[in-house]
Amino acid sequence: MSSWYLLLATGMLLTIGGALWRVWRGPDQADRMMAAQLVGSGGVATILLLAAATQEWAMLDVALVLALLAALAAIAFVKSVRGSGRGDPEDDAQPDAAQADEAP
Amino acid sequence: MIASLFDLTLCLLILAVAGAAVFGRAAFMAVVFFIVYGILIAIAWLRLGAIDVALAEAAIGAGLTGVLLLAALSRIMRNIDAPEPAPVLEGKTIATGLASLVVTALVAHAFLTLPEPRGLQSRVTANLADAGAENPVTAVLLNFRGWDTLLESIVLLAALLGVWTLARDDAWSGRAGLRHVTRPGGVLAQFGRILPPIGLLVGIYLVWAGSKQPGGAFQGGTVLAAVWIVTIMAGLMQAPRVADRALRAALVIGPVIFLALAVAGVFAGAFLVFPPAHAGWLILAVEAVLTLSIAATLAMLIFGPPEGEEKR
Amino acid sequence: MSDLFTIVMTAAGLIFFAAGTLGLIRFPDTHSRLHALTKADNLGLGLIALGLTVQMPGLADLFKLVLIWALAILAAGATAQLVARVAAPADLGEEPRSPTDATGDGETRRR
Amino acid sequence: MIAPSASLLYGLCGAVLIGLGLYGFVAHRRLIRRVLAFNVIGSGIFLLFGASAYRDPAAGADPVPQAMIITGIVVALAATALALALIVAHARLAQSGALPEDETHEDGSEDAP
Repeated sequence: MSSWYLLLATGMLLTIGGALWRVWRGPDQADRMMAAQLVGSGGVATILLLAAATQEWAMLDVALVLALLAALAAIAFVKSVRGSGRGDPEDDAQPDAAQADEAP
Repeated sequence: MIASLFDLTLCLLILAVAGAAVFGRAAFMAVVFFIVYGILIAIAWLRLGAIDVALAEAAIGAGLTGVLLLAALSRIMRNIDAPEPAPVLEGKTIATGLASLVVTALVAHAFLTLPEPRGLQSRVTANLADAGAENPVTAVLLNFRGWDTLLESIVLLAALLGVWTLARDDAWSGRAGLRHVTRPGGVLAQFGRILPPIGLLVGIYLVWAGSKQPGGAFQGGTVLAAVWIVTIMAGLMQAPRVADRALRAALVIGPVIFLALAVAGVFAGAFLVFPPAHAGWLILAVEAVLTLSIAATLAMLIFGPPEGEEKR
Repeated sequence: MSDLFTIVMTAAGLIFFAAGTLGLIRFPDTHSRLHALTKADNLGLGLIALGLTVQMPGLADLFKLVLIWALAILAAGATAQLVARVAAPADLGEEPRSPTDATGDGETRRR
Repeated sequence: MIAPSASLLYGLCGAVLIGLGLYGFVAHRRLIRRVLAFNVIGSGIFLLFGASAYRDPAAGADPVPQAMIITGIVVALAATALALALIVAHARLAQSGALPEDETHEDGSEDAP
């Protein structure tokens, strides 16, 4: 069984490699960020498989932390991409999202 | 054999990602690659039998560093009009490349010719019973090499003071970082409500479990800091004023209590020595206050200096 | 028997991940990529976690496994919606919300 | 063929990371890129250190290097935060993302002899 898990984990690494290609190519910043998100959930899956392969179940805590913080970078991204970096990307009405903010 | 295949693939991915973070043309892309890099390095630590380190790397490398870099990048770019220049300094690339290759070769040579390992595992195991923690890494951090941890918590404070000195005079004593706003009931606000309770639980669990299994004050503190950051970015809470007394108490309580116990140890034998009979609960107490201080310090480091109300 | 279940489920999970990555690479525009991605990786991770449930040594670990999956879904759902908001608007004749590139590395958003 | 040990692979990986980071640290003019490169050097050193602590898998990973690496990771984050805060302040005051001696390059012009 252990070999099976490691084989699958290697397969997961290959799909992560595919996502990395999208991070490199873009073309949009959103593309890069979402591809990084896929690497995050792929990483969680890889850790689950490694935990099963080694029967070292304390590794689940690492997957837990990774899954918990997976959204952190994406939230920082959507906040920083527009306005002064403190608004809500969903809110177009507030002055923060206005372009005046980006004028020098 | 399959294990080696996995390790080799992971090493190649790590090198590719690091290469993209260093050579990639756009700064944003380099930052995204660096976030990904943290995730892969955390997996590498699992393969090196270091689950404690993997936890720290997952929380810091893949979590907090990304927030820090993305926020800093957008603030820097807002102040620069020039388009992104060619990434490297002309005329120095070949010499730098050669020098880097030589350094790599020397480091690799040093690694390959290391003397036979005579690790400290046996000595740590022999003294573990007196350490007050069953997890050897926690025992080393809080007891055997408590000096490192004590000084580190002070280094964190020093870094925060450095960041705070960068506040403009008129903004000083205000709230740290930006004042975030969100649309009530929006996705971000909802997410900011659901995640923190779970994160709080996970952070406390990591500290509590850290004396027996991987985990501890650093990992738990980082998770708690991340939870606080999410709450503030979701606009549900505001960052504290840097002059706030409760905040300042939270920042120093860990190092202060650790130092007090270290001095008290003089009466029991020597500086920074925990009497074995009481080491268990003493370490848990130190970890609890250290977690609080580490969480507060890391979060404040990420919020940055007070910026005052945005000028409109 | 339970090993067989694990093998089938984890393999299916990897296939979903691979499909999601393929979509990420092949699909022509940002929004369809986003769509393919979130579906595939949620399902992929879910299947791998489901396959591993029968291998868990205790209830606490089983609980952790479920929590990991729930957190991953929550994170993926929230970030997909938020990132879709800041991505270039799909071709609906809208003006782009932000003509300049806030992080300034010269990437204009495609319309 | 004898399969290479995990320690060997990750140790050499760490050595290459140190070289990669060093190159980026010297060659980049944008300060934020230098901070990234510096962090690559740092994690390369950590990886090398951690790999050398795992050369005898039968004995398990040595806890002392692990504890030192955890300390190092947290200090590296603090240093990165301070460096980035300085760079942001510099960008606000000087309207530039590079140091004055590299400034002429900001518009892409060549180095004056």
